[in-house]
Amino acid sequence: MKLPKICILLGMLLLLYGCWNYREADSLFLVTGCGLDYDFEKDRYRMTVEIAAPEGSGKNVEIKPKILSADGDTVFDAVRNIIRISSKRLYWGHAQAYIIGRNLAEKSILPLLDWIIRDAEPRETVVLYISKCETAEEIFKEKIPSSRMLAYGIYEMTTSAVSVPKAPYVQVYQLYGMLTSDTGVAYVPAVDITREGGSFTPIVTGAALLDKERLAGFLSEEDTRSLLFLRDEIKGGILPVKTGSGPMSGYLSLEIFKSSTIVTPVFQEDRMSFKVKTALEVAVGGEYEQEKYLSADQTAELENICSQFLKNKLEDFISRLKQDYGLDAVGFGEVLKRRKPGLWKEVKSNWNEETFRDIDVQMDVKVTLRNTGQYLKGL
Amino acid sequence: MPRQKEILSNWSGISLLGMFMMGTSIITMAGKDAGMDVLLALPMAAVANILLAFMYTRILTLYPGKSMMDLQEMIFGKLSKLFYLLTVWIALHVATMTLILFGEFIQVVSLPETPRYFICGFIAALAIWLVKDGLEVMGRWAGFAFPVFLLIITGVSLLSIEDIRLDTLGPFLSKGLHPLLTGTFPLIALGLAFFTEVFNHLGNSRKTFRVFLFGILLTTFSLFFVYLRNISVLGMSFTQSLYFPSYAAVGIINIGNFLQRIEVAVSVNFILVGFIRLSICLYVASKGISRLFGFQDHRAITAPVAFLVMAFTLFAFRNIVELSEWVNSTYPYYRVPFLFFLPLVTWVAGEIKARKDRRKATLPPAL
Amino acid sequence: MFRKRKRRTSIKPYRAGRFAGYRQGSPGAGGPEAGAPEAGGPEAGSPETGSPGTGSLTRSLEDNIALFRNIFQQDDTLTLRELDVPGFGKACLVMIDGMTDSDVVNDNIIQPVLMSGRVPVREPEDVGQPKVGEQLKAGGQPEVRGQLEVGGQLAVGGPPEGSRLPEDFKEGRAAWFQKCIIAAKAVSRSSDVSSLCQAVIDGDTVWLLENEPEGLIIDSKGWKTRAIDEPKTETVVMGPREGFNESLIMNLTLIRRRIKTPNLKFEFMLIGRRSRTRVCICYLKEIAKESNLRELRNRLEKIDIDGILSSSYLRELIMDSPYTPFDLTGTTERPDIVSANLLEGRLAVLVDGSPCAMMVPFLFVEYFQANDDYYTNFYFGSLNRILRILGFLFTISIPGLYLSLVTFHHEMVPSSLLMSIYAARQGLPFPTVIELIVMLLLFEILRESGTRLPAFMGQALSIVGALVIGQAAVEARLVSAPTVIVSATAGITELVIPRIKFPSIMIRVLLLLMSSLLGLYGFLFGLIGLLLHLVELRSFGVPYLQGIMSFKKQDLKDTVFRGPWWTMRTRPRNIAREGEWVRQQKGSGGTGK
Amino acid sequence: MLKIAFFITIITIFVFVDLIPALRRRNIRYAAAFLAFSCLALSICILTELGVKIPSPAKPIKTAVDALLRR
Repeated sequence: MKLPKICILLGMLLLLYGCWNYREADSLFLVTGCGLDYDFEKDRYRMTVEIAAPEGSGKNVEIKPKILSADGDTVFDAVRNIIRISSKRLYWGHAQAYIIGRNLAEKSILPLLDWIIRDAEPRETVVLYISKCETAEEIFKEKIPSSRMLAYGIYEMTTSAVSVPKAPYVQVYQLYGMLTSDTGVAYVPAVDITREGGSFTPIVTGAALLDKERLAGFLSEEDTRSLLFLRDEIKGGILPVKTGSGPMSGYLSLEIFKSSTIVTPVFQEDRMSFKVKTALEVAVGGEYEQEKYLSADQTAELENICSQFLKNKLEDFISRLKQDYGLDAVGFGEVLKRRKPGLWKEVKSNWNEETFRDIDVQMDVKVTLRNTGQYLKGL
Repeated sequence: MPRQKEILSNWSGISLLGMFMMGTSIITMAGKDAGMDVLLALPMAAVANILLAFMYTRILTLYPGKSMMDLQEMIFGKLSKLFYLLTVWIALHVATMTLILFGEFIQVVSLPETPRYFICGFIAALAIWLVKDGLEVMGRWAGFAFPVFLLIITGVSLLSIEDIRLDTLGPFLSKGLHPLLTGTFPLIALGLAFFTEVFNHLGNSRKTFRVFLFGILLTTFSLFFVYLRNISVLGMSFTQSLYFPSYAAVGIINIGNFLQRIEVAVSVNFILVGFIRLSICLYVASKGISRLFGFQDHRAITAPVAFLVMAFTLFAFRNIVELSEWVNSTYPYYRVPFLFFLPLVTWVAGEIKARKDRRKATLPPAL
Repeated sequence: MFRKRKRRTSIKPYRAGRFAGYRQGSPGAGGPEAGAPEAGGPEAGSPETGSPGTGSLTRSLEDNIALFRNIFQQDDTLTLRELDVPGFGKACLVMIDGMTDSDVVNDNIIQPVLMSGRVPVREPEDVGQPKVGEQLKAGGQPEVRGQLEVGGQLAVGGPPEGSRLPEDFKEGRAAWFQKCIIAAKAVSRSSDVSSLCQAVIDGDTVWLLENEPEGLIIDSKGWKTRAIDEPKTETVVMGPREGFNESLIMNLTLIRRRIKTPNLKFEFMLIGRRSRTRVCICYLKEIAKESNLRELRNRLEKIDIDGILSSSYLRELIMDSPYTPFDLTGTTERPDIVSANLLEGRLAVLVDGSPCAMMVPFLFVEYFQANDDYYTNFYFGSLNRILRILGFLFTISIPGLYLSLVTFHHEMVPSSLLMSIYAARQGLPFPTVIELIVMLLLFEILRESGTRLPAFMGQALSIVGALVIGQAAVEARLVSAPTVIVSATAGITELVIPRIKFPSIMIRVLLLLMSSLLGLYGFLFGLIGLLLHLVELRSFGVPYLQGIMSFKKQDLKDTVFRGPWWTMRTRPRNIAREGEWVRQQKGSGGTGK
Repeated sequence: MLKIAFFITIITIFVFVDLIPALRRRNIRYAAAFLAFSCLALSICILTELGVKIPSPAKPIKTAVDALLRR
């Protein structure tokens, strides 16, 4: 009875040899990133993709970035229309950066987000950016001197933000989670172009704040850092602290080793407030006015100054968040929802518009100095 | 060709049970409609499963070595054919669902152009081979595959520790008890009823309940960790909006830019457990059909039954939308008469018959 | 069959002549075991058994000689040595040149026979006991000769009168020669022509006497055999260097020398209608499972084939699942491996003329065990075993995995790697799957030609192989470099376990084809099928995969890991007899444990 | 078309594995059951390929369950 069993396998293989999804790597173009815009005049989406295109022949094949763009009625249509230009199918599994132009983002980011999540090829771990330029196309269309993939460069700038917390690292699945939460506030990294020495380089800077699906505004790098502090997303990096006033005086850089932020709702006499407790463990990475902080007492004093500085920053950020945007980007609403689901149900309908603007936030920042680097005594 | 009685070892039994129960939940996260409460629903369902296992154990041990169908034949005589028919119906139905899910999963996730029947054909052929080899081989196969399966689950879950954010959990029971109940019900493994045709082959019938218990606990633990991982990694809303949350959750793993893109591990797991689920259904269906026609051996009928299942996959559900709606809202209730009331009736009748038999045995004959 | 077994108990010394006896018992002299099933016993005298002669000897020597000449027509190796024995008349020795030991024939047969007429009369009480042999052994012939010379009394006119040797002549003159004259260690009488012929073919000398209807079969087997040296295919770093050769008896000695217990049993059988090959089942009586032994005997007895030239013939004839590419019997050329297997309760089958012993039952895990594991440090042994397992997994899976990753699941390959594969594949004429199949095929051709090639041509082969396939093909952009790397890796890892070569080639190709259909899913289906096949296999009733993935601590000691000897207290499960699982009593050995 | 070919192939393979041995052993009832089921499967396949909408039992069951539970 074994021979027939072998026949089963062989017969099926030989008689029905069809490989529907068999695709050689060289029959595809790898997409490394894309930009999506909306042409309001033509009423069509405009997709710009960066692909890895081979150049040269024989043994000396080099992979170089190439920019293609096409229009389409929907995002997917635009994606497919590119094939007409590229002549090969695009492969999205390795795309890392998806950029939405500001014009489109002010209307909605959903067309792109929906396609990323729904289609099997783009991964859930990619990063969606919002361009500070009018269109995303501009970012790609700038001349790039190197053979590096622009989109990968942008993506790496974001992932390295762990040590330079100036832009958030928000992957698409996290973005989806934020957008579908009850508050519906989300933030994604923002891209801009810097002009340095005549060449244009894209740079990831700050964050874009989203209200539901629409762009609400851009946060500066400093505000982004505050936001990340409040959301407990800081994993390292440098915190410059200004300890004095005047030019060149008293900037002190602290290297962050550990940071944790806990938000708890507090109820006092019918008034809801939030207590934000941030604990920081830092080391002095570099200082200018050395003599000042070397004894044990002085260390404590330094800790106080730093705590106060950070506290001011954060409070300032929250108040601006409340007044300028009226968007709960910090996630107080989520905390309330987990702690007091009953109360949340009552307030959630106009949380961002009213309640959030009203709440008090008590900041409690504690900076602990771990060491002062290799230096015992300054110059 | 009469073969000697096949004997399942305890571990084989546990593996078969565990893999059958994980079957589709591992990939579709049955009960995810309950929201956060699904994490509470899992232990509740486990309690219900253990209660069910009591009943099934009792059916199996009333007359050791007799399966439920044997028992039905003893009790109901000719009428038992009706019982077989119902069992065959539900077994075919579950097999069809499993097979479709296989095809849909592979198609949606990675091979969009490959026709579904082609994928299904391969799996069905393997399942025919396995079922024809008999229960003992099936058990040994599961005994080998189950540790691999558990290893993958553990490994992958350990890898995603970095992405787990426990503070996203909660609130629990925010919408009252109703979601909890609707989440629990699909998780109750009424499919355990199929094992009344399998566990009569256990080497030691006194350990039947222990096998049930261990299998259920192992499954509940594994599922709990998988659910916990999915929810805390993806967030509840994203989890609920996906057909295959586990696949997405594992796709997010990225350790040092090196260990990433390993979601295929989930596919491997799903195919291993789904394969056993399909084989068990096929086994029960072909056994029932061979009993309906009065055949000695189910092996000769296995292949055509599998063809039938393959044919059903062509029209039973148009697409995964229909399938997932059916699986989530209709199937948990639809299966109750087949998988709960049928064994219940058999059990009660069997209990009565066993009492009678025992009395007969103790009474002096012909007084 | 039973006759052999019965005979075994009565004959003590083992050497080439140990078999001389069993053939000459006339057919049907079964004795008490006559009712036992005898499947085509070779000496049944049927025409196919290969013994052309039938019937019995006549009293006329001329006729008998003519008979032999007739049977061995056109066979010029047949040697007839006619003698004139003083006092007895004419006699004739029939033998085959090259099969007999000339020393034995000259010194132990011809000389005593020629002298027999002159032997001084002995006391009757000396007669009837095989003193001659012993005497010869102890003192050697010169003593006899000396005695004769000194005595000088030549007993001419040999026809023995009844008064001289009364006891022996009652049984006939042949018996007298058998018992008193011939100085060979096994001598028997027969009048059956077919058995006499067979004896001649086996290398014995047949002694015919004028006016005597019985011939003597005198054990004089002797031929050149290969020396005992280390098997070429199974070398060992540390450990015994002896290997089997083509002589069955020699091989049995090698085993006997390692296991010195009377419980070590050797059962002989004759298989092959024409080749009439001796086959020996060895086992340890107290450990081996009786049911396995019965099954093995049964299966061997059922074999009906005209020739057995190697133990591999038997292996295919007795496999549980004849179509599987996997070995269901173990095979080795090393006596130490056979002994170790016997001590685990396995049975070994040795075949005359083949240096390969066959062992049953054979488990899958034994592919990964090597005798070196046991002779070296157990950490090292375990490491090597894991390497072998990895080698097997790599060799079956690498081409399939590579194919499915680069043609179906691009998302799983790291971006940078995909880019380089992408660059390497630009402008190549053939699809990856064809490239892989061709490259794997080329590797197998290189390997196969390397095995059969004389050593001095090997270099040319490797240079051509390495240059043409490795470099030129890539540079000419016929195949991509990654494909060459992948197929070479698969080929090299295949050689980690030479024995599992064929199954791994087959599985690899199947997995490759499956992968080209459905990508990783096809690959996985292939693996599921492979596991299914392995699970359904049994070797003598023992599940083939037993011992792998077991959770019992004791089972793991000698599977994936080679545990230290003091931990291996039990034999592998299901192989030895029930209740005979304990290898070491608790607490014995393992100082410090 | 490929679908039907695929079905026929698989069925043919098992004809060799199951049906012919059954016939050889004069197990007419096995053979009949085999043929009946295979033909049923094949005809379903052909019907769907021809575009005939075979009513799925899932739909009426779904409406029935919905009616029972969510009146």
